[in-house]
Amino acid sequence: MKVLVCVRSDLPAPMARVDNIQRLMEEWSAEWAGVLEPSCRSALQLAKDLSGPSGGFTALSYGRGECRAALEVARAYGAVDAVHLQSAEGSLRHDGNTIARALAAWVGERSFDVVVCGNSSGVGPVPALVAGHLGWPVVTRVDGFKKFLPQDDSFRAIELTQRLDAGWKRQVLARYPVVLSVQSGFIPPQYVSVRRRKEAVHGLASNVTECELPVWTDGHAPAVLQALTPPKPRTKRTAVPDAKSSAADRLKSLMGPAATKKVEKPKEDEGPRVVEGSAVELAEELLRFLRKKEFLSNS
Amino acid sequence: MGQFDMLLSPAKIRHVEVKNRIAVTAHATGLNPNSYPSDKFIAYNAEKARNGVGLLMTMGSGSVHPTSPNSDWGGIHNWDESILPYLRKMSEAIKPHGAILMAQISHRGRRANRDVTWLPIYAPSDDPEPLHRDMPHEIQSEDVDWLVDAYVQAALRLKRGGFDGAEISAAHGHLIDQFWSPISNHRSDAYGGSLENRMRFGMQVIDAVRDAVGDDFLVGLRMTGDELIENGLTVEDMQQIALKIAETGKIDILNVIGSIGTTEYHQALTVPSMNYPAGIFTGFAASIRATLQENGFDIPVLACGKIVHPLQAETILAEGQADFVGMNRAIIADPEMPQKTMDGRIDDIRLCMGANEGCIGRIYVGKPMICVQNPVISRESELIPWRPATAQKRVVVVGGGPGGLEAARMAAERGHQVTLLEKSSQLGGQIRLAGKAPNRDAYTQSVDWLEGQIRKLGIDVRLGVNADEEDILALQPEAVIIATGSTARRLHLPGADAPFVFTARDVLEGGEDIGHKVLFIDEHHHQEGLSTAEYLAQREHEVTVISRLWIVGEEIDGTLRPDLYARLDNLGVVIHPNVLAKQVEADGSVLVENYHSHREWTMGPYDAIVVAAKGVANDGLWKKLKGKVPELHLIGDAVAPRGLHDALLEGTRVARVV
Amino acid sequence: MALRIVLALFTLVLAITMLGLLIVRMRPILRAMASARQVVRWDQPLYRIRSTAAQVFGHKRLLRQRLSGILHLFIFSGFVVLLLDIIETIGQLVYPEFSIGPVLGFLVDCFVLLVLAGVVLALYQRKVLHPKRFEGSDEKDGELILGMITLIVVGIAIHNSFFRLLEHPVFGMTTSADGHFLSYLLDPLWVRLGWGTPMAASIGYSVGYALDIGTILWFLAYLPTSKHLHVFFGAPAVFFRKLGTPGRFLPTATEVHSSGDSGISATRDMTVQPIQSFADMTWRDVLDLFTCTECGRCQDVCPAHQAGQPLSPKMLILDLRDALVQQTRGVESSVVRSLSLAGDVISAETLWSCTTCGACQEACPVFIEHVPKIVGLRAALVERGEVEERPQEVLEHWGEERNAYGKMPETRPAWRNRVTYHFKDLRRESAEWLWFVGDVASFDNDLGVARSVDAIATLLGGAGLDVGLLYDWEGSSGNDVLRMGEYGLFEQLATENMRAMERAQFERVLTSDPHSFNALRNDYPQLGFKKPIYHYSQVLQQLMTEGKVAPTHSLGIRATFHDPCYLGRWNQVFEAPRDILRRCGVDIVEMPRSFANSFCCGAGGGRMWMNEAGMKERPSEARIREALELPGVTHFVVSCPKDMVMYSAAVTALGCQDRLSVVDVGELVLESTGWQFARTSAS
Amino acid sequence: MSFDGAIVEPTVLVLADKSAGDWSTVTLELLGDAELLANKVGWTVKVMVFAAPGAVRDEDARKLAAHGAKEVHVWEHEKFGPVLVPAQYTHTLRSYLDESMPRLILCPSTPLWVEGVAAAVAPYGALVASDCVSVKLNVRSDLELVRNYWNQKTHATWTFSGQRPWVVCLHPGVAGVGRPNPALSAPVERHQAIVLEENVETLEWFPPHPSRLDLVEAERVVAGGRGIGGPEGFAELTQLAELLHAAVGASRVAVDLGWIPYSRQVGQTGKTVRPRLYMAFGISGASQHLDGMRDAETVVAVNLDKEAAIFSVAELGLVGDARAVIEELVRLLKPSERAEGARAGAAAALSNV
Repeated sequence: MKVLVCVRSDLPAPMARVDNIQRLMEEWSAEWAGVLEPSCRSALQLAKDLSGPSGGFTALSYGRGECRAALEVARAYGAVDAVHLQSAEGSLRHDGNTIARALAAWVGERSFDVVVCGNSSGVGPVPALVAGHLGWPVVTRVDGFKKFLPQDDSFRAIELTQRLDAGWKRQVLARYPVVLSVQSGFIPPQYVSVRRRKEAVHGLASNVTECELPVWTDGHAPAVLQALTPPKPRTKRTAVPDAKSSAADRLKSLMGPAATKKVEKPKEDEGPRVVEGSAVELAEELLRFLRKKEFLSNS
Repeated sequence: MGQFDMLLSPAKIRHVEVKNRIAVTAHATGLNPNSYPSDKFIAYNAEKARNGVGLLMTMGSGSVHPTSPNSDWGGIHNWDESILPYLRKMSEAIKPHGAILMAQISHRGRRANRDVTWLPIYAPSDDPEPLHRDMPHEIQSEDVDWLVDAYVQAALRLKRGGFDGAEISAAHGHLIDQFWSPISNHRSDAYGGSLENRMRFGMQVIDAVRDAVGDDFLVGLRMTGDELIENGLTVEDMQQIALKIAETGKIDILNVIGSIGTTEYHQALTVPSMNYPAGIFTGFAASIRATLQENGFDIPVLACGKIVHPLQAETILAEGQADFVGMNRAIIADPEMPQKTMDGRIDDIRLCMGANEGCIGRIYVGKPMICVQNPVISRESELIPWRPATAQKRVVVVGGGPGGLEAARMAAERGHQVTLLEKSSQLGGQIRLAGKAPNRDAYTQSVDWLEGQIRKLGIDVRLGVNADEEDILALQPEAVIIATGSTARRLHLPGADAPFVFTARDVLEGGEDIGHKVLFIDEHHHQEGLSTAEYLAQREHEVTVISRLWIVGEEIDGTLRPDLYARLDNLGVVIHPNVLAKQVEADGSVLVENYHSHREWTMGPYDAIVVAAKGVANDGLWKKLKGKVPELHLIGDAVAPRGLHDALLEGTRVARVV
Repeated sequence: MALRIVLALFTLVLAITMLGLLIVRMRPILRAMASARQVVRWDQPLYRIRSTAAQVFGHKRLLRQRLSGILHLFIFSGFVVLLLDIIETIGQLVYPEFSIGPVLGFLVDCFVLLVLAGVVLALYQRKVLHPKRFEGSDEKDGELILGMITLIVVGIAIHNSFFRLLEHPVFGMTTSADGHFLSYLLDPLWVRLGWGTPMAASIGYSVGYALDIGTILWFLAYLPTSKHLHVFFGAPAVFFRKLGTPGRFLPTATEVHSSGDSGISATRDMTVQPIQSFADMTWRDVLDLFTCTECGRCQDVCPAHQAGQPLSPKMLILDLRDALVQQTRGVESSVVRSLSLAGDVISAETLWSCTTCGACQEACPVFIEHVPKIVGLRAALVERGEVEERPQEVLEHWGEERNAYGKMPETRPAWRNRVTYHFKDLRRESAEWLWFVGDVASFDNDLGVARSVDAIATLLGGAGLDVGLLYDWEGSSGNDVLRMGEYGLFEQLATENMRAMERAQFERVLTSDPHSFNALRNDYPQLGFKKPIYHYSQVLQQLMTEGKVAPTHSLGIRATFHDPCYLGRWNQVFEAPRDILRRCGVDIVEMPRSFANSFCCGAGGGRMWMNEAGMKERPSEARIREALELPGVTHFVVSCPKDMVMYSAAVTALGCQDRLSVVDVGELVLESTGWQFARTSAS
Repeated sequence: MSFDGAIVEPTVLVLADKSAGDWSTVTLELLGDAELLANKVGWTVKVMVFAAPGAVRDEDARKLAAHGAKEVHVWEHEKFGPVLVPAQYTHTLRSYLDESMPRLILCPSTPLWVEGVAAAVAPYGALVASDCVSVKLNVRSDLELVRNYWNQKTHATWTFSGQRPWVVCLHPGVAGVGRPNPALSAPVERHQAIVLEENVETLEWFPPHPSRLDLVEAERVVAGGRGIGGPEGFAELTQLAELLHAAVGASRVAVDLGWIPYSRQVGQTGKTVRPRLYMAFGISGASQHLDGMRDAETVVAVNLDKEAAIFSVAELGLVGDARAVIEELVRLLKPSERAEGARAGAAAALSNV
């Protein structure tokens, strides 16, 4: 089985602040090596497991210089080939479509059986877009693989477990060629020691293949990154009193039910609250709270 | 730290970066007797900046013109050049602490009080302000220029004084709001009628101020989110107004509050007390922010109105209801709140309970502000420089009410070895009882905080100890602080010893079988009176209140009284002012008289008579201990039955000298 | 004559066989040592000789456990006597008139009795007392040896007594006074029994002779497969032990000198090697395996073992020894070959249980070095990538953010905001002292840690010490990293710290964390770092001596002091913290386990960041219980931020906050000076 | 308008999510945004639903209409069980796009939709943006999106222009649900979906179980400590977790006592979680535990000790016996027998697939 794993670089988690990212885009993108994006570590582990003790796999990255760290780790995990799709700009400036198209174009010219991609939060579109461009099926959120089936030419497939919504899982039989995506932590990765990293670096200099990232020129305007800003939460459509009702009613709705009720009610407003009572009362209080916070439906 | 990621993150207003989202909005303080920023006022603001407030707005209703004087409530006059040295002094004292400093500029229009400068007051139309009823002069089109110029000059003075920005007030029924609002604008010229016309004056002010101050100075606008008054502006109107203002590109931050200061009720509502839900107005800020964002405007919005807890503030920010949170009263109650939030010491924060009787309530009646639960506020020079004790003493505090708790806390902070004796099974004294009255539960936060601090300090607290002279001497104290509080006072009326006559404290303590039909004699005039009446009414009693005063519950804070009246009315409570009880008859009827004419008549009969009156000092123990211990102090109600603030103040004062 | 010839022949044949066997059995062991990595331990030869003498003849460490020390001394002394006896016995075989003289003869018999007494005591200990430390030891081996010793000394008594009966009739000698007083007691017995005839005495003599010399020879051949190899290896093990501060992990220049390379950095990689196979061990490590006496003292003091974790230092050594023996015996089945030392022979759980506290090494009478082996084996796991999820995350944080907590490096000095004293910025200014704060003190949100850092800062500030910080230039010292076996990462961290310290201008280093103290003091110098390093307790002691920190009132409390492993045992700093406590008027009550025998809190060697599932009792809680036993002690004094974290948690877990408070030395000093934190306001 | 020959319809297609009985909050949030955009430029809001036959009733569709849907298309197939799989709807979506290409597709930014929709739209060269916070049309009628980057620590503004179809995946919970207008209605069309499983074939289904749910990614965690009294307490806690669709976590003490495996430990020496809801039962809140969960959005704690540190981070603190409260909760939340039967039936149906 020929396995390709797509890796990319990232900022160390505590550094992921907007000022660092902006600096990264403007100042360091050529030299900055980055660290391996965590889900790619799981992807590498899966690629390693899939290709078995004897077989090697290929690691592919894209962008400017920032993927050096990712390729180093890939080598330390046992990637025999390290390929880097070079682009004039850092990978941050590309949208998922451009990247997916470029990866698919590169993969399409070669004969891989399995392409493994990391997908940090499970909502990155790139792995699925790559599959879509290649016309391959995609198995997302893989969290383990069971066994190889006899690899005769007529039936080439692997058994995988896939995570679904709401805690469901399924086991699937996936035929090659196929794109797999993993989230970080789904496949527990091995530790790569500094020494192993360093040895991989020695090997890397001579082993990385640089390719030009194909630019998507089909006459359509691309997606453009306009700005990176600190988070500015969007305003929720909060329920404010209906402007059409009378002032007294508007006020009443602001006051909540407590204003008109005769019996005293514990206040439910000021931050943390500690309540005492019997187990039944507490349980009911808790359910009320969960409903208020929309963790439970009101039925 | 992740808990307050948004609250503590920096944000930009125009060209200026603010270090966090904690804001203090401009508010009155009553601290400026000459209407120039006093040293006390500057220190008060600097303390906020030092404790980490990011955006500090000051000078509530800072007046731009002599036709809108402020000295009746200790406000600032930004009328002429004479204020400049004070402004510079202020910015020099505050800005080094890293806060962004803005000040409010406003003309109060018909809300102004003529009897300071004895100039006529001005308004869009000749309707008087319902609150004080002074007749205004209708603004003529030729008046607009000098009015606008007053705003401009005031803003320029701020700029020259080293401030980062000015906030134009268009809230609280001030002049710009008066033009906007159909309740005060009945004009038919270019300044009345359509929304565009009604907005014209405000737009002229905004344009002129921005043109004058240039691009490197912040200009904010304070506005209501809904006037919440019949025929007034609604949130939909305000969304439109906000959009039109945003389109000018001249305003850098919108500060959204609710209500309008036009009636007693609405004036109270602008500073929502413990009677209102926390964050009552943030929905308005959110609606306006959403409208702005949907239309592509990126102006930061500040929400305010009973934002008391950092977690509450964080939620408001995280849900995108606002970009900044105004936490005035929260920071009055605990100036260190921002710093404690940064340090993650949330349970050390003294939470504002919305009592209002120290801050805004006193300002409305022309007195300088204090904080009912934090005795340090506005006594910074007296109480902040405290010293550790030179010699550790064995201090015994008798009484676990607020005064005793504060005395014990402070004495222990200073290094004394403190023993606190409390008769009942819990700490907090009468405040716990007061908290049982409807809508008064927040009042107990004051003693909750003290109790928490006392536990952290590891003070030896002994509950259920009804200490007598021997008990105390057995502890070999070097100092004794008596904080034994007060007992309920029974009225000296003929027949008042009948079994159906109760005190308000009897009612709140519960356990008494009180009849259905109740005559409530309010001789307390503070919350213990009417709140106990409400307590009874909530429990289906038929309640009639008599008071010899013509403002029933006169000592209740002006910002808590209107909605208390409203609730009592909803509960069917009948209130008779000017009525004095003379004699209780055996059948439950009461002989009363008109307090002014002395005309007598009989009310009732009633099933029960409840009397609320000031307490009786409980100082027996103090008298017994006199001369028997090296140091003996008497504080709080045991000196003379008063209130929470007096007890705390005396407690902290005495603990600083033992 | 015939008797002597028969016995001589017997001796000769037996000697050749047994010595042959000895050589055959010893060779693989020696070969294993020869093929192991070299480390040179010839420095300070005179001191080595002196201390070896003290340990071997003085039983310095052995006597820490009274009973077994004494019985061993009895038996051991018998071995010395054995030499005299062999000389005499063999001498008499050649020339019957030979004698060691009456004085020595008297001695021999005295020692025969002593040895017998020792054997009796040993049996009493093994059979009656049966201490837990023997669990897992080869008890049969021990008993067999005791039997052999008994045979030998009994043999001595027998042949000596029969020799006297043979002197005149068989050897034709005049009876001499040889000092063997036991013979005077036994001879009448033999005569009474009718064994006084020359024939019977010859038989008796032969039996005694065979018991003595025969057992000795048998013993020799038996030794290489027994724990009693320490008879040979014990003294060399003591002699070739690591000298200098015990806490040093990296080899010194002299230790690696002869490996042929010139520069240290070039050879360091070779000398600190993950132990993947026995070839990766040093010869000293191999020696240790065969020196182990299975006494179990290490197991007795091991915090991991007491906590119910799978580690026993004794079993670790024995399991390694057995694996090595299997390999040397040529059991070269592919199964044995494919077993990895770390993982198969010694399980990963066992290896990760170690807190690297060093109590085992401290207890070991033959100076076995357990910790380097455990760390070397951990390193093998690390290189293979077999690290548990949680520590893996922490290692990655160390690699990326240079702290265990995964916080932004810039936030390292954030604790500083709590104190008013201004520390110089060594990135720009120079100062006399560098305060190397360490990870835990900088980042942990434990309230006690914050309190203690504040106290130290206030004291340093108040004393007017010229102190600077490295701010974000500081990274984890790597002490735990090195001991988790991630050598490459340690090197990376140490190099970066040293580069920062080279760029900064300061005279000496002050550390508040014994772990950083250890790394900077002992391991960094091997990489070329030269500045003097102090623990803050030493600095406070000095400041108090100079009167710059002056207690104004006596605290008058009873407290116990916990020696941190990396301050006490590994660096021999015991007195400074105690001295300053006494100066503050603290009445120190020592716990039963104190000074070098201190008991680890359980956080060292990276344990702080590992899974604690399955622990019967956390070491920290056991320690707190120990302190609770002390009458009237109200304070548990620590001098290490990790201790603060662990013991605060333990006190909470045991619910004894009101009886015992965990405080830092610095806090108490501060309290006694009456200096206050600059509190900002009263509200 | 046309795109590479295909006709681009002036519509916004909203992919509706109906996994847990009712429309998910994000579906209604999407409709709010769709309506806002559509009103601006005169597009039609169409809703597409994938569901098992009969799972979407007409009154369900009415609710969508009340939030702004103009047409509701329900694609049904027996293989759409209680949980939808991305690959199952890809073909249907692709064949729908072949016929009618909307200008904009809006879907929830969850793995279910992002990966399935991306695979379907890739051949059309669509511009795809996931993890979006807001979406609006700017003055040039280009699409302006704000996206979450790095765990919501950064926002990025992107613009989409040109003729290619646009796909925007909206982060759940940021927009909020607007006020419904019950007067509105929309026609419902039902279609037969196409499910192809030739390349990826399901062998076995595993229903959710609290002890298998990944703690780190769980939206809700119920955790137990010493206060729940033993392994039996954890059995009950697991039951509660099942009812609340939460993962089970534990404090270090509980793990040390062997009541639950280490993999469930939350804290400095365990896992660091950041769920939307964290419920701590009988956990006192040692700092080492708080370290692992202080980033949870909403914390609820039940503990006997009023002074427990956990209450300092809890939005709601309940002082009482954790075990008893758990029992009560399980009793109150347990669905009636009938609902239980339906649930079992659904599971059985799935295992037959």
